[in-house]
Amino acid sequence: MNPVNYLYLAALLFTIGATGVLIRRNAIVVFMCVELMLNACNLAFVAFSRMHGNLDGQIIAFFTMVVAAAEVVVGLAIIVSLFRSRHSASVDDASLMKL
Amino acid sequence: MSAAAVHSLWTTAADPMLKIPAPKIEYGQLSPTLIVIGAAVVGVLVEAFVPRRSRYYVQAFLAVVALAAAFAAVVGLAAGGYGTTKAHIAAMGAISVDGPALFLQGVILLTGLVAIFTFAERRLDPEAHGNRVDSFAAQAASVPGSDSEKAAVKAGFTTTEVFPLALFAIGGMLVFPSANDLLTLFIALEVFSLPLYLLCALARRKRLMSQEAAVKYFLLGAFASAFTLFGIALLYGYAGSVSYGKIADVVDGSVQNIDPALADTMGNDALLLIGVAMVAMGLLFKVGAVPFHMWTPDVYQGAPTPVTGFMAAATKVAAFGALLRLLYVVLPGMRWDWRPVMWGIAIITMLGGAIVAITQTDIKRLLAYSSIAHAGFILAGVIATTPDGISSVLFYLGAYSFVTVGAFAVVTLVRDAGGEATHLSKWAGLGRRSPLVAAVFAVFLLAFAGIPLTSGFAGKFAVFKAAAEGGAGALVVIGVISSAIAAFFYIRVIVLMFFSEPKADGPTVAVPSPLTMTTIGVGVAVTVVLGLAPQYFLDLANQASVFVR
Amino acid sequence: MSFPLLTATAVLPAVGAVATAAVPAARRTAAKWLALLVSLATLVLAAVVLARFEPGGARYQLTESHAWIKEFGVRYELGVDGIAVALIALTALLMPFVILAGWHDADPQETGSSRWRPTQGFFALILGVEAMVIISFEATDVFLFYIFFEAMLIPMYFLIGGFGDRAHAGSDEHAAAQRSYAAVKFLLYNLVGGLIMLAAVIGLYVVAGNFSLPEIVAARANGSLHMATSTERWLFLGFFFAFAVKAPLWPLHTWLPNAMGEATAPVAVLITAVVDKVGTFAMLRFCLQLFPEASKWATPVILVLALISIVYGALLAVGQRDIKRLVAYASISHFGFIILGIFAMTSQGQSGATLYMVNHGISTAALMLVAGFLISRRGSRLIADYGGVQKVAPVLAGTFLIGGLATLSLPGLAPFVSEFLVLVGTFARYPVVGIIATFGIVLAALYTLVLYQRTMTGPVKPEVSALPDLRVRELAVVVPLIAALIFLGVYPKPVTDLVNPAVKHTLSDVHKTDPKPAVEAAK
Amino acid sequence: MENLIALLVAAPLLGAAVLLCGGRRLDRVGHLLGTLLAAASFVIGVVLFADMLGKNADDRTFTQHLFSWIPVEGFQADVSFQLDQLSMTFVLLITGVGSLIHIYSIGYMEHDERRRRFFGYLNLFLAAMLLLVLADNYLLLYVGWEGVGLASYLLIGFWQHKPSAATAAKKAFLVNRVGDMGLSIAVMLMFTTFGTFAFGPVLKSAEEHLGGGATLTGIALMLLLAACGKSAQVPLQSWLGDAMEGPTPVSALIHAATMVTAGVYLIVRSGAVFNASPDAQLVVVVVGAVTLLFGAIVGCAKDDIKKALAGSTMSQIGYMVLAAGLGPIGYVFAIMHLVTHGFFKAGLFLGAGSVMHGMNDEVDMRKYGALRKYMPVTFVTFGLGYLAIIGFPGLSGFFSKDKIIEAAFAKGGTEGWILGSVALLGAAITAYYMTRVMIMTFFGEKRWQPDGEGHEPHPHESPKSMTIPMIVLAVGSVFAGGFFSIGDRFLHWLEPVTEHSHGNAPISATTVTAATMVVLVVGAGLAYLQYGRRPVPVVAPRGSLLTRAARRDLLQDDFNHVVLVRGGEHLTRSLVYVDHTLVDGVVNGTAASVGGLSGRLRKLQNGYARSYAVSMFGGAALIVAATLLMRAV
Repeated sequence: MNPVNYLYLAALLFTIGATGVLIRRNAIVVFMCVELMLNACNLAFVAFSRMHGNLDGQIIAFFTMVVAAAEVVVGLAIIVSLFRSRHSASVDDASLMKL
Repeated sequence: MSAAAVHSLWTTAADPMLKIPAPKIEYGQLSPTLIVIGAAVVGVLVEAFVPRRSRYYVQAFLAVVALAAAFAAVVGLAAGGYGTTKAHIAAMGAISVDGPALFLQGVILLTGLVAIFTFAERRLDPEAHGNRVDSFAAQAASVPGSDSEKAAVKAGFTTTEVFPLALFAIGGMLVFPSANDLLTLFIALEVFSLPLYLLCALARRKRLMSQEAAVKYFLLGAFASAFTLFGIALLYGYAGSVSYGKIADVVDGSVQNIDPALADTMGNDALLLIGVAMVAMGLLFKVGAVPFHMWTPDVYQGAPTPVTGFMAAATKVAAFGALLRLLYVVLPGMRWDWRPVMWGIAIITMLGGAIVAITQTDIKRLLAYSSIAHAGFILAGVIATTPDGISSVLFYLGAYSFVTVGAFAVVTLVRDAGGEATHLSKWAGLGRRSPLVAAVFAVFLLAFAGIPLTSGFAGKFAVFKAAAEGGAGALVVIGVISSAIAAFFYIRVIVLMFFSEPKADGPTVAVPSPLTMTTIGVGVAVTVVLGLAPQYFLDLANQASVFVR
Repeated sequence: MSFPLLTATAVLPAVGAVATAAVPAARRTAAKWLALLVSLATLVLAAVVLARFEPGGARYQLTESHAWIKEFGVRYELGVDGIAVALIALTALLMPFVILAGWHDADPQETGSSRWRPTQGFFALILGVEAMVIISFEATDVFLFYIFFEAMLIPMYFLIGGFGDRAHAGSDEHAAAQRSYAAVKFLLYNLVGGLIMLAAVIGLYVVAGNFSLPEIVAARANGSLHMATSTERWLFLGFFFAFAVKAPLWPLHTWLPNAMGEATAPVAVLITAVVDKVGTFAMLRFCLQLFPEASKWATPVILVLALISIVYGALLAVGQRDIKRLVAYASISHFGFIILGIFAMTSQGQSGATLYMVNHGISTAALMLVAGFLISRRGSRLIADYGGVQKVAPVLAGTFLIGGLATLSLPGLAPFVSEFLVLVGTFARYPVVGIIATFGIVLAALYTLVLYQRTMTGPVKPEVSALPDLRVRELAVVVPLIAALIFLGVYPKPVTDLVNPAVKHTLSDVHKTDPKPAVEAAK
Repeated sequence: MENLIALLVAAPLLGAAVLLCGGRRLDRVGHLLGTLLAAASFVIGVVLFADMLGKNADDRTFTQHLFSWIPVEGFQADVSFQLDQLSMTFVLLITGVGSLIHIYSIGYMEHDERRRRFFGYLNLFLAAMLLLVLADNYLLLYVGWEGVGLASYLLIGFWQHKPSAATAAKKAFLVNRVGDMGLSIAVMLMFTTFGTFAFGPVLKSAEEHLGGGATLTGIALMLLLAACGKSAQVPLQSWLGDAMEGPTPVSALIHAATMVTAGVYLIVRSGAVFNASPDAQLVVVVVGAVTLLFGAIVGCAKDDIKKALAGSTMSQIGYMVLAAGLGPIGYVFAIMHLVTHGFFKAGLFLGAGSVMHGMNDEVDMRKYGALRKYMPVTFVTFGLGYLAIIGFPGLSGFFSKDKIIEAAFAKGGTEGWILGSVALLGAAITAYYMTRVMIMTFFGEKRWQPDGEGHEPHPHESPKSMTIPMIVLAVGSVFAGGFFSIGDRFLHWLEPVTEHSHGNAPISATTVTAATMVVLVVGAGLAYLQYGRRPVPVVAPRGSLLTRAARRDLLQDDFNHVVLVRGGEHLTRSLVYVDHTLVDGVVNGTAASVGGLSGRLRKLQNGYARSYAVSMFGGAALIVAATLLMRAV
């Protein structure tokens, strides 16, 4: 099967993730959507790697996973602390600062 | 793609030892980064093993020493000619050691150093239970106003983790502008972003706002970096490599692709254009260019002021460094594609920042918008696509970062019962109450406004001149118009400080320790010196204005 | 190399400013005396410049040149021609009187308000302005000029906003609001002008590659530097706009009345008599020399604007109810004359314009300072609040009248010479314009005499019945100025001799020659 | 000898400087010093005169070059003097009458605490007036021209506490400024035409008709405008009446004898220019004729003795201008009438002043009457002046005015007839209003009553210091005319400067004289019938329309008020509004709109992270699209 289709899939996933970021209120979900976008990138990398016949893409995928993990650590820390002090994980509630 | 090719792929994968050569790392040339990262790691260990009482001192000392040493290393490298003649690409093509890299690393390190001083400042807030406190939460994990927090305060906890975090961030920033392939770029981006997200959340006062800032920064930052990453993926798909050099070759068309099987990806301009746009977006997000700027005011306002200062100065430097390298090393071949886009962004950034700033009522938000406007000015220099453009941007970044750190340091001084009094109305009559501080802040504001005899003017002149020479005359005109608009709100603050009556319940100006004094002093000194005799630094920027490729 | 006289002339007041600012708060009087001495010393240096300058000699004399910012092709280049010397002399001459007149303007206890107005700052700022003005008269490097042309806004801004006129109709709050409005208006107006000029300055660099006025002029003359017509026009407009704001030329004038109204009289003098002259001076030195063709191209429009300024300013002066605003509008009218003279492009016009700058400086100083003394006595700026003053304070009234007569350029007083030269110079090339401008002298008489009649004559108002006459300090301010007015009115030759060669140069730059008389007069 | 010329000016100038800067310590001697210096100037004048008489007619022109005043390229203005017969005549008149009036003022201003200043101003006036007549170029003349204007301003407004005085002074200066505009434009025209404005070359060129008729006409008309301003000729006459607010000696010296005649001097001095432009000359005679009647009519209606005299002054100067407009036929007579008028009109004013002095400064003639018993000297001198002005045979006025009327006829053609008859009519009216003044003041019943505070004026003769000058002037007004005319002394004296030509009179001189006599008798008779035969009502009767108009200066002031003053006020007010709302409004408006825009853009920053993400996403889409687009196009 033509690996280009994987690219289309990646793009689709990326778009879904982005849309999720835009429409979901819960910080956790939003964050998960970001993760989805990162994974879409991974898919793209791997697909390209396959097409180009070199390993860079696959290596980058590993890096991305690590980065994603790190982001989870930091992100969850922040979101949780926010949740604990506000008893809500809605990103819309967090709008003290505006204008 | 033929089965044989696939097979060959597998076999290569199966027999790595022959193919993958042992990487050769020029530790000497990477020493600045290594020192800082190393110190950061040590800092983590300090957190683990050194008793709480003495951590602050150890951490602060460690950070200062590390940054100083790293700066010394940068100077050493520059003196060793790595900025000019011996400039080359180190670490297997991951990191480039050249003029712009060293210059920006130097700026970042110095800015970081003076910023660290403000991190370490603990004379501004009144002592809590006999413990000197800094601007960071006693215990970030405890809920604001909760008993655990009170207990933490009583116990005199302090979040000394800020030092290693800052060091990590600086480490990432050092790599960011010198990254020579997209992967390193991305990693560096994350390495300096993540600690910043955390630092934003650590304010001692107004913790809700601080956390909110962190969340916003984090989510939007992650969102942006996802775009960047996808852009990288596309570029990789376009060029078959993430190394700047290789991509550039493909862009220039100097490599004809061999394998017709790859025709639909390799050298596919759609991939290139979309990828570039997305990567650029990630960087523009970091520099706070319209329309990717909206995080800036909220985060600047919510974050602890020392962090804001650090972020506003260092992040911009690093991000613009990376942007320059991307546009000048990777994409000179397609500047006719990106220049118009950058034009548009520069224009809306200059105007947008300046105009919205007019109606701001919070000094930190005001400075945030001013930083957006300045991003626009710098972009004008970036667009020049001439050596002068590079040097002018470098100079501007150097000048701007010190003014910024200094300005935010002054903001930390003006306090009332609720901590820093950042609402502009509180600043009324400050000049009457404490002339010196007001005068210093006025100097910074005038520098922001680009009044002659300040570094701001020299920088602005440099970038506008470069832009004009680069054929962007219209951009210069819009630039001067928006700096006229910008002048208005800087002046407004000065009017407020000097010409309006002090409020009865006005804020007091805390007397800082030598640490903050140094920060402010350095800021003023650099502002004035670069205003009166910029020649030396311009030369420096000039020599440093050649990218290695 | 010889002693850097020009630098010294500019640096001395700068140093003086720093020193004055450094005087401890308690020693207020010491600061005043220090400032006064510094200004006098500067006057001496200016006199030396005047003496060392040979009118017949090279175009730019006492030149100094050092590398400054290679990167921008900027050099620290100083040099003076006759025009610059005259204006430097004017500046240095006026300063001691400004300081003397403002002796008490910044005394906290005498202002009776808790306002933050340290005397030290006031006089330091005045000296700072003097330094910047002088150096911008001296600079022959466009960039150097621009730097100080812009930078001088800041001290002026603080002088206007920080030390307002105490005689104010409204409450303290209202006064403060008015004052900062005036200050901000002043700053923004001039800043916008300056920034637009910055664009032009950059453009000039892109075209010419350096900033040295003599070099660029020479290069343009020998054709080695070509400027496209459109480019030249744009650059000219950029420069001219800034200068027109500073001058100020209608319709860019509205900042002046606010600024002069709200500032204390000495500061108002500083604005109109000294700082604004930089604008007209720069038109003469930079606009005409750098962009001769564009200047000629723009002349018709500029002449019309100048005419409007003359008539409009005069008419508005008639309509004012506030003494200082009246003087401000009168100044607008006078600046119209100056600009008219400059762009008439005749030697009479331009010599007249230069002379006009000097004379207007002195006459406005005389009128404005006396008005300031009057206002400080009665505590009101409104004309309607006065009447019959000459009965109680004849000397004050007399000096005020002389100042007024100078303003309406009565023959025998200095302004007449310059005004007539401007008129003749204009008439020689543009008769109609000249005739219309002549109406200005009637209007000038109108607003001056109306002002005098309403304030000084008629029955004595009870509020003014106790006004003391001029004190010694005030006489020391006014008398020399009046003496200067009379001397320059009777014997302006020294100044004209100083100026004429420079004007010749300028005219040759724009390739213009005086129109010849229609016929050879019979002997 | 020449070098004395500067002293003529210097002496009174010194006086002015000393008296005005001297301060109170000079109060006691100030008036004496001032008089002394005026007299000194007169003496110098006499010495120069004697010296001049010693020379033969052609080299009677003295010049003195002091220094170069305004040298700018082609524009060379010098401070240098020229004293020829014409200037000499004026010098003697100015200094002579001037000194007398100084003396008179010693007495008149005795009780004024600002007498020192008064004398300072008088000296200033003398200096300026002498500068005016001695200058050898038009620009320097201009200095004197405005100088006398200033002096007149200061002196009219001398009693500044009186708003009327202050207003009158301002009015005088402003109206004069309009004239000065003409003079300065004339100078500019000369400069651009001839490259110079010195009398010598300009007049020479005019004689040779260089520069083109149109230009010369232009110059001439501009000079005429100046003359109208200074000499209160229609249409710029309105200030003279109000100028009577000044102390009477001032009215006598400045607004009767000397300054107001400067216009005539200017025209005669520039004779060559006018000769070269008949059109301009026509305008001049018209102005003269009109003013002649205008002033006379106004003079008939005024009850204020000074205003009546002012009207007469206006009309007499009308005669002079008329004469001057006739060209070479008239120049000499214009000047001659100017001199004689200087004597008798000054005398009349001093007389009026003396009357007022005796009547508590009452000026309304209807409150006078029968004063001849109380102040005989004044009566006699005033009477002689009266006879002189109406042109009683043998007295000054008779000769000078008669000559003008002749000259008017001699203009020839219809013009000649019209002008001549106008001049005659003027003579008749002159006789009428002067007789009226005479009768109302000195004859009939005493009509003065106690004033408000109830003290009745006690008319008395004035002190010697006042009467002596009056006597001297009376002598002058009796004999001057005869002295000048016997053997055409004055004609020959002035001819070298102004040249002279006898026109072709359609009617013989004797006829003219006879006609003059007739109209004189008629005019005086009418006045006698109206005022001598029946008592004069203390309150002025309503009078005919013309009378009422004449009382209001023939409504010319009302016209000015409505058109110029009101209009001007409206204009300025609306301009102030425009400046504030429009010019300034644009600026503030721009600022405001930027602010408003800022306020609106600010709303975008709504604090919701998701909307920020939207803008980022949109931005990303935008730049992607843009980049692709860039490649597409």
